[in-house]
Amino acid sequence: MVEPRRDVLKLCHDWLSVQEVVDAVSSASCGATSLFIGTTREDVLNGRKVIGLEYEAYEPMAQSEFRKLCDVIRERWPSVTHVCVHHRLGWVKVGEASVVMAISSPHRHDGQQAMQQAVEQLKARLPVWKKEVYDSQEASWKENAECPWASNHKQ
Amino acid sequence: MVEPRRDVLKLCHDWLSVQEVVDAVSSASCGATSLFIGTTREDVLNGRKVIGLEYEAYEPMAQSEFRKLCDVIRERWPSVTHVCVHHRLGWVKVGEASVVMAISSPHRHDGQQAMQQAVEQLKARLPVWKKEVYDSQEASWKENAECPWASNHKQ
Amino acid sequence: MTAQVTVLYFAKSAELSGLKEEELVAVPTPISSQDLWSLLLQRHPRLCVLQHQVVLAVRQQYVAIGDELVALGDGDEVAVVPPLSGG
Amino acid sequence: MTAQVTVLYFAKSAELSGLKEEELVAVPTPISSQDLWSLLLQRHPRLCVLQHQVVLAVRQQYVAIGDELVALGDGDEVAVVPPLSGG
Repeated sequence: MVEPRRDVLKLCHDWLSVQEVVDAVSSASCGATSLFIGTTREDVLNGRKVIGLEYEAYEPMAQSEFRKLCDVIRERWPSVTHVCVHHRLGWVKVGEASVVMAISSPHRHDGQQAMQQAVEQLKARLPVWKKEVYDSQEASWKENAECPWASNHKQ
Repeated sequence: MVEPRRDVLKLCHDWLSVQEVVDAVSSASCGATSLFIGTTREDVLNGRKVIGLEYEAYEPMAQSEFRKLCDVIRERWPSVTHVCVHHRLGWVKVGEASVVMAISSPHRHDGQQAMQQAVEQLKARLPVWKKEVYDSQEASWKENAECPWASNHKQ
Repeated sequence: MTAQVTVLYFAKSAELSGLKEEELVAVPTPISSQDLWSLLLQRHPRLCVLQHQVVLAVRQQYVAIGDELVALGDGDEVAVVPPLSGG
Repeated sequence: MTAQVTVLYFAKSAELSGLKEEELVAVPTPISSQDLWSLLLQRHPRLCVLQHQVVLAVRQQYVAIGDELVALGDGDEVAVVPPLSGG
């Protein structure tokens, strides 16, 4: 009997619980859970200190792009069991997690490889944007190098 | 200023807290945290159901092998910031995590690659053993394919 | 043929246009994505700073700006999509 | 020369020997790891099921069973290390 697969993207304004994301992918048939947590680093740019990030998303399209992303991942790693991403929206203070992703799989190699690809694809395709906000009140929109139409795009 | 590196191995008899392991590697300079959670799967072997695992360790040597492992990881991925592993000892029920590992790094690629290598090395070198216990009261010692002197060793 | 569509502006494009969303009542269809982008540029000239670093999404599907023809229907959603920065 | 060492048995080797730990009072030194293993096999013949799937640890360093000479000192710890299964 094949367990039904769960693909969950939650866009939320609150603090992210790692345990909640882990629980969302747990499965009796899975020996391995791979996780990735992305956090805003403390950073100083031209003498301005980053104090936080302001996120926004095209929410319904984020959901449909996430489903496509999961389809691509499962095609390449069919053993991937569940995928869960919790992504912050709105204001995120420096030091807080912006994204927590988890993938469960019966064995670890598939899950770990799938995770690397999933993070890559999420940054390349999910319609989500962040603005870095500085202590000088200034702000600037960031661009993921993974996004094909970003000026700093790396192949 | 380079932040002092933390390498922590905790061998413990209690339920593992993922959040605790995440907190142990958190760093203001790290944008990425990679995690791996290993869990006993539900499994049936020759009609016997696995109900749990019994772990033991050569504790002081596990600590010294862990330090060597971290040295090897840091040599290859110098940007790895903190490494933390919590590993269960004693009785672990099916479905509970046996090991939680986290690695923080400024950028995700180094951390993800280092994590794959760290799990591999941990299974190959850490003097820890588990016995699978079945509902028939029987038990059998497991062997990691990563361990060079295991009968099922894979290069 | 023309269509009435909703245009959504995100991130920097919302700042540049000063809008999150607007209705366009008579957009020609079919239309190349390049012409659709030019039409938005005419309305909001400041969007030109995004030139070459932007794509559109039509009915929630990415469309690169170029010769590709897009068929629009009444009520369709068109989004201006600056470089992504999720994660 | 001889040395008094503590031998630790783990996992399957502890079940086979029936011991977690024992003191050996007069182990010749230097000694090859093969001869050290043979000496343990003489004391606990059931350990032979581990043959070719075991290593030793001397002062917490892995030593493959073979011709390598090991120098032992009084109080040294020698461990019998069946295939690992941590994680």
